[in-house]
Amino acid sequence: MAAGQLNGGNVMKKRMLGVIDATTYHEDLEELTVHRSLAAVPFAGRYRLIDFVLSNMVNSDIESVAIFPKYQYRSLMDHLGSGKNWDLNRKRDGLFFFPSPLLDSPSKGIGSFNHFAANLDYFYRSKQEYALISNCFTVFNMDFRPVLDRHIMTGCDITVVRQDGRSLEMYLVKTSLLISLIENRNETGYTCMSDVVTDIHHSYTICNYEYTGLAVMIDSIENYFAASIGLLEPEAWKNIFLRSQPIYTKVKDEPPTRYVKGASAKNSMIANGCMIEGTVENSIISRGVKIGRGSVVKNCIIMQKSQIGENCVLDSVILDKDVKVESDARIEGRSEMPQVILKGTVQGAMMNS
Amino acid sequence: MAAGQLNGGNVMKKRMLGVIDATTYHEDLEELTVHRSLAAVPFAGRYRLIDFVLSNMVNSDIESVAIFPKYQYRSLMDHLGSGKNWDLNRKRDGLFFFPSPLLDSPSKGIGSFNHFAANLDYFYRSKQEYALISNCFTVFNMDFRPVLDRHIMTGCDITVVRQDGRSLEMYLVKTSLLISLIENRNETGYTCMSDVVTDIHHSYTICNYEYTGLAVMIDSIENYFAASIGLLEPEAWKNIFLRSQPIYTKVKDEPPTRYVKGASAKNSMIANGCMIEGTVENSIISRGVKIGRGSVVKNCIIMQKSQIGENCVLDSVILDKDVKVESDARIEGRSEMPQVILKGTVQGAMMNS
Amino acid sequence: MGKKKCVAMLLAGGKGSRLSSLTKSLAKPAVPFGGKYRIIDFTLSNCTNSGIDTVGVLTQYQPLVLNSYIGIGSAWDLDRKNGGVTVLPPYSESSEVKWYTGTASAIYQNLNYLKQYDPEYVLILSGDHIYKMNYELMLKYHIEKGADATISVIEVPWPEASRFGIMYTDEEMRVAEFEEKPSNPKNNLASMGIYIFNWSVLKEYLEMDDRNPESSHDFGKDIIPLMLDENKKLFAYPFNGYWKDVGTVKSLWEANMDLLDDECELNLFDHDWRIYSVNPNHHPQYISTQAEVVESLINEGCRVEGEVEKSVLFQGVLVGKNTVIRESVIMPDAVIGENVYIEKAIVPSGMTIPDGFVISASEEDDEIILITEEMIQGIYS
Amino acid sequence: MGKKKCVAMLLAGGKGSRLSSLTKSLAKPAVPFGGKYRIIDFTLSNCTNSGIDTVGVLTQYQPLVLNSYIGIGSAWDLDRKNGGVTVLPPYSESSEVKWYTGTASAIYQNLNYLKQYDPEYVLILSGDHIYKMNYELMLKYHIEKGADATISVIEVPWPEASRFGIMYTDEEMRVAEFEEKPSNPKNNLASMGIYIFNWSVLKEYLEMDDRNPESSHDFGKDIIPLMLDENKKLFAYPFNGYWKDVGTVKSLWEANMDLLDDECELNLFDHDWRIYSVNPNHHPQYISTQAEVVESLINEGCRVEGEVEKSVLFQGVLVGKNTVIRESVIMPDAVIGENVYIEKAIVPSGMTIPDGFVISASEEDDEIILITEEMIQGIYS
Repeated sequence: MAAGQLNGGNVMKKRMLGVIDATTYHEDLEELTVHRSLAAVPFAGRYRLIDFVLSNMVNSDIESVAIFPKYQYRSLMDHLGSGKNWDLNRKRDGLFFFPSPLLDSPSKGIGSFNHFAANLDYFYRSKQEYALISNCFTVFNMDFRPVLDRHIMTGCDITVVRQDGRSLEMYLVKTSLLISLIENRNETGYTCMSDVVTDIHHSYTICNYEYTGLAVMIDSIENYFAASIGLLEPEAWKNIFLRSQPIYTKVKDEPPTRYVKGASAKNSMIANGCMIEGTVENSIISRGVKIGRGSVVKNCIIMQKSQIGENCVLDSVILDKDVKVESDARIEGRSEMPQVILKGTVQGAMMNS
Repeated sequence: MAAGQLNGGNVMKKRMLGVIDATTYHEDLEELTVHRSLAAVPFAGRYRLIDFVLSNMVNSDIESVAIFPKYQYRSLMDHLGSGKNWDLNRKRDGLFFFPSPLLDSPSKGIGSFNHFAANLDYFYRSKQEYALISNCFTVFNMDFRPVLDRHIMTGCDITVVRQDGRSLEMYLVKTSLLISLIENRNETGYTCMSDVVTDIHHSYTICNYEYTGLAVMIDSIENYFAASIGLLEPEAWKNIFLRSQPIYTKVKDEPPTRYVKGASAKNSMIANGCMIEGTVENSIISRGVKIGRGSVVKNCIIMQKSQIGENCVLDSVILDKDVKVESDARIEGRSEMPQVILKGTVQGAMMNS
Repeated sequence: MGKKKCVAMLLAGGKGSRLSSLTKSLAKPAVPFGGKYRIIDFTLSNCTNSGIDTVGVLTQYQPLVLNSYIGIGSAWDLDRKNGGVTVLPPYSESSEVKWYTGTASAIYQNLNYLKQYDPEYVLILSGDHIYKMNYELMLKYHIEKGADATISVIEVPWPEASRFGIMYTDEEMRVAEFEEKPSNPKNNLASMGIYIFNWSVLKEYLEMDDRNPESSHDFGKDIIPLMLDENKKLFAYPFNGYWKDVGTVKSLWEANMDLLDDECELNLFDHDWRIYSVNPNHHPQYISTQAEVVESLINEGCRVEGEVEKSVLFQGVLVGKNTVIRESVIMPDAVIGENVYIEKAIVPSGMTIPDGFVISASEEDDEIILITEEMIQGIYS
Repeated sequence: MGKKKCVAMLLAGGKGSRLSSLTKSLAKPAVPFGGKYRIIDFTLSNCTNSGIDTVGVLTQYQPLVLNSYIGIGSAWDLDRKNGGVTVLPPYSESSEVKWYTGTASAIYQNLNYLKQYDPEYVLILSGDHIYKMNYELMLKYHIEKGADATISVIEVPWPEASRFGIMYTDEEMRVAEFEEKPSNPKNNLASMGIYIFNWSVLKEYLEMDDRNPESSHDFGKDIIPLMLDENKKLFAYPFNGYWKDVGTVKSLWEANMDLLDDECELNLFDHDWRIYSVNPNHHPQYISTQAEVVESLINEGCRVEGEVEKSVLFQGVLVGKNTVIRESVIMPDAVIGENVYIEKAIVPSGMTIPDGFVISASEEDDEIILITEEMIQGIYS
C-alpha cells in the first residue's frame, strides 16, 4: 500500500455529474412562462420546478451540477444565486450556469449536444466518471444512487429512467461517452440524448430503470394545476416531502403565517408570511399572500405576494405573482381548465361580475 | 423625542447610491476586450478595472451599488460573484447587476438614461438620497464622502468630479433628480449625464469638484501600459494602495510566490502563486505566472497563468491570460507601443526570431 | 480593523433559571419565540436595522446552541468584512478560565475587542428582551444631549415598578437618582438595561470598577451609581413601544399570545423593520381536511390534522387527528399525537405527546403549564 | 443531521509551550507557517481534499484567534449544510466548566457531537503537524484490513525514535505492541497521532476509559494499550511523505526552510491538493529598484526594498532599504526598518524592527533566534 500518494481512494468520492437541461419551452405553459423560464415556474407554495431535480441530485451525493438555460433566465439565476441553499457553493465542483449563446429555436429533446458543445471544457475538467442528464420540469423526489448502482452492475452504455415504460427524459451515461457523443454530433447526426436512445442503428446498449415513485412532468397548465392540487393528497405529499431527502429552495425572511379571528383553512398548503383573514380550501398559497376578510379561495393556486381584497370569491384560479384582486371580485375557472391571471395585474370587482 | 418610532436617525445612515456604467467600449483597447468587458480588464497584477471605483464606493460608505454592463459581461459577473469580496453580499442593499437588454451600439456618454430606464425600479426602491454615477475604467483611490459634503454645502444640482478641469465622468446628484432625468429623457433629449452637464439651456446648477489625487482613465493600450508601469513609481503606488482604503478584489487560493536560486526581481509588482526562475524587471506579474530559467522579462505586463519557458527575452510586451511562450522565444515591443499577445495563444521560438 | 462610530456589546450569557426546563441546555437568548425566532433575533435584528454593523456577543452559560446559531452572523446581515458579529465566550489565558462574574466585568474582560475598533460610542444590550427599537435614534438623542451615558427607560405599571431599576429624572430627562428594585418606588420609569456610553467614559469607569474589590461588577448596581455620584451626565431615553422581559414561563407564554392580538404593537409583518432569523428549509405548512385553524401563528414545516386555536406553532410541528390545541405554544419539531387535548401550555422542542394525552390548567389557576417528560411518563407509568 | 460515513475530530487545543512567545496568545495550530498559512490549514485542507466534510475542531487554550479564523469553515470549503466545521470548546453545563484533561477525554466529552452523525468511522487528528495526506486512502486500508483501529506511522531516524510512540507490527502490519517514548527502541515506526476507529469500538473504549480513575485519558497512553491488551485488531498504516511536528522554534524554522528546497516533498503549488487558507485582501508584492530577492517565498502585501535571501516573508511585511534578511522567517505585518541585518531568526507577527538593528546567531551556535520585544528594547535602552 503506497501511502505518500494523494490520489485514489473512492470510499467517499462522489461519482456523478449532474446536468440539467433548462432550455425547454412548452407552448401550453405560455401564460406562466412569459417572464420566466420553465425551470423557474413556482410550484407547491415555495418551490420552483428546478428545485426538485436539483435537490434530488444533491441528495444523491452529486456535488457538481451544470445548468444549461436558454430563454428568460434572469429569474432562474436570481433563484439559484451562488447555490448556497443547495449546499453547492463550493470551491471545487458546485453549481455551474451555462446560458446558451444561441438564440435559435428550442431544441426538441433533452440534453442538446450543440448547447453542451459550447461548454465542453466543463466536461473535460470534471473528474466524475458518470453523468446524469435530466430535464428541469419534473416534480419528484428520487434517489439517483440506485440508478448508478444498476447502471454499473448491468454494464449498459446508457440507462434511461422510465415510468410505466414512458421515458422521464433522464439519462445516465459515462462522462466519457457523453463527451464523445457531443464531439461527434455532426458525424452521427444525433442532436440530443433521445436521438441516441431511440435510434436502433448503433452499438450502444440501452437499458431502462423503472421508477415507481410519484413523478409528474409539467407540460401544460392543466397538468400543472392537477399536479399542484394533487399534492394535497396525503399519499402524494408523503412521496414528495421526505425528511431524509428534503427539497431545497431559496429561503426567505418571512414571519410565520397568521390566521386571524374568523379565518378558516382546510386541505391546503400554505407558505410563510401569509395573512389569512378569509377562507381557504383545497388550495396552494405561496409566501406573503394576503386573503382579506370574507373572501373565499377554493381550488386555487395563489403565487407569491398576491393580494386578495375582502369578500372575493375565487374558484379554480391560478393567480401568478403580485396580482392584486380588488374587494368583491369574483373569478371562477373550471376545474379541468383553471383561469390564469397574469403576473402583476390588477383584477377589479367589475371585471368578472 | 418620540421613541417608539423606528425610522429616522441619520447618525450612521448611508446616503449615497453607487451607479457604475459598465457599458463603455473603447476601440483602442480592442485587443484586451475581445473576451471581456472593459470593466473586467486585468490591472496591476490582481485587480480588474472595476475594482477601483467599486472599492472606492465601498470605502466611502456606499452600501448599494448598481452595475450596468452590456457586452461580454460573463467574466465581469464571475469576478463580482455575490459581491462578498467587497462586503456587498447584503440582505438589504448590496450589489445589483443590470445587464442591458438592448443590443444596439454603445451610448456615447457615461450614465445612459435608456439603460437606467429599464431598471427604474431600483432607483424608486432605494432610500439613499444621493446617487454617485461613475464610469468603470478609472484607476484611482478616492474618498467620495468629501464630494457629498461639498455637494450638500453648495446646494448644487449636479457636481462633476474633475481633474485639471477635465471631467472624470463621475457625477453626484440627488436620486430624485436622477429619476426625473431618466423619466423625462424623451422630452429633454438628454441621453446621459454628460448631455445634461454640457448643455447650457437648463436651470440646473452644475458645480465642479477638483480631485487632486492620481486618476487615470484607461482608454487605449498605450495609456493602459503607461499607467500600469507607472504604478511602480513609489509616488503612484502610495496614491493607489492605502491601508485605510484598500482596493478589494476577488481573492484566490494561491501560495506565496517563490523565487528559486538564480532568480532575480527588481522594480516589479508580483502577485501570488508565481514561480520565478528567471529575471524580472520593471514589470507587472499576475497570479500563477511561471517564468523559466534564463528568461528575462522587462517592461512587461504578464497576465494570469501565462507560462514563459526558458531563455526567453520579453521586452515591452503585454501577455494576456493563459499565454504560453515557448523556450528561447524573443518578443519585443516598443515602450510607447507594447506588443499585445492575445489570450490563450502559444508563442513559439521561431515566430519572432 | 477600521474605526467604528458605534459598537454594540450584547450580553447573551443569561441562564434564565425561571424558564425551568426550557433553559436546561440552552442560554435564555436562544429560547424559541414567536413561531420561528429565538429571543436574541430581536436584538440582533434591531442592530442591523439600526445600521450598527459591529456586535460582540458575550456568551457564557450553555453557549453551544447559541454559538452555532449565530455562526458568522449571515442571518442578520452581520457577516461583515470589517466588524460584523463576533462571539466572545469566556476564555483561558494560560490554563485558567476567566469567568464573567457580572455585566460590567464581562465587558471589562473584552476591552481588547472594543479597543481594536476604537469606537466613539458603545451600546450595551441584553439578549433577553423582545422589542423593536431603533438604536440610531437613541444614539442621536445621546449626542444631542451631550451625555456621558444614556439609559433607555420605559414606563411600567406601578405595581411592578419595584421589580425594576427605577430612574428619577429632571425635566430635561437628566438622571438625578437611580434605585435598584426599590421597595417604595416614587416613579415608574424602569431601566431597560440598554446603555449608550461614550467609549472614553466607559473605559475609565470599567477600569475603576475592576480595581474595586467591593464591587459586584454590575452596570445597574455599580457603574451607574458611581457615575451619578461623580456627577457625570446621565440621561434617560424614554421608549414607549412594546418591550417584554420573557423571564418566566408565564411571561414567555404571554408574549407569544400577544402576537395573536390585532392591537399588539409587535408587528412581525413590517417589511421595513424585519426580524431576521436563521431560516431552515421546510415544506409549506399543510392544513388537512379534518383540521381547523383559528387565530393562530403557524410556521413552515407544520402538518395540522386537528384543531388549533389561539396558539403558536413553530416549524416542524405535527398535530394529529381529533387533537385540540388551545392557547398554547408548541415549540419546534414537537409531535402531538391523536386525541390529545392541550390548553394553556408550552410544549418544548422535539417533545412527543402520546395519543390521548390531556392537560389543561385548572379554571381558577392562573398558571401556564410547561409540559415535561416526567408529566408524560407519569401519566403512562 | 444526516448520517455520515466518516467524521473527523481535530484536536486543536495544543499550548505549544516550546514555541515560546509565539504561542503566548495563540494556540499552536494557529501559528503562522509557510508565508501565508497557519499550521491547522494543512489538516483542514487534508480533510476537504480527502472528501471528509464533517470536522469537529476541539479548542481549549487561547481559542479566540482560532475560533474567528475558522469561522464557519468557508476557507476550506467546509461550510456545509449537513456537517461542515464545528468548533467545540470546553463548555459549561450549569456553572462548572468541563476542561479537557487528555486527548481521549476531549473526544469523550463531545460524544454527543459524534452521536448526531452516527458515523461508521471516526478519524482522530491533531492540528499540530505539517503534512499532506489522503485520509481516504487510510480509510480504505482500514476497511480492507478489517481493523478495529488503524494508526498511521512513519519511519523516523533511529536516534529520534525514543521521542515518539513506537509501533511493533507483524508482516501484515498488525500492531503487536506499542511503546510510548521507549528508552531503547527496537523499531523506528512512530505513531503520527492519526487514528481511525470504528465508531462502535471507539465509543465503547472511551466510556470504559472514562470510568477508570487511574487513566490519564490519552489515546497513546491509555486507549491504544488497553485495546492491545484486549486483543483488538489494530493496524499500522505506513506513511512515507513529508511530515513534521513543528513543536520548537528550531523545527518551525526548519519546516519553513524546507519550502525553499527544490527537493522538498511538500509542494504548495500542487493544484490537485491545494492547501487552503483564509485569504485576506492585499496588494501584490512590490520589489523595489534597490531590492534583491533570492531563493525565497514571499506573500502578497509585502514591500521589499532591501535584500532577501533564503527567507520566508508573510503578508504585509515591509523590508527597508539597505536591510539584509537571510535564512529567516518574517511573520505577518512585521515592519523591518532600514540598515537592519537579520540572519537565522524568526520575527513574530506585527513586530517593528528599528533601523540599524543587527542580529545573527553565532557561527558555532546551531540555534535559531526568536526575536522578542525585550531584545529590541534591550538594545535601545
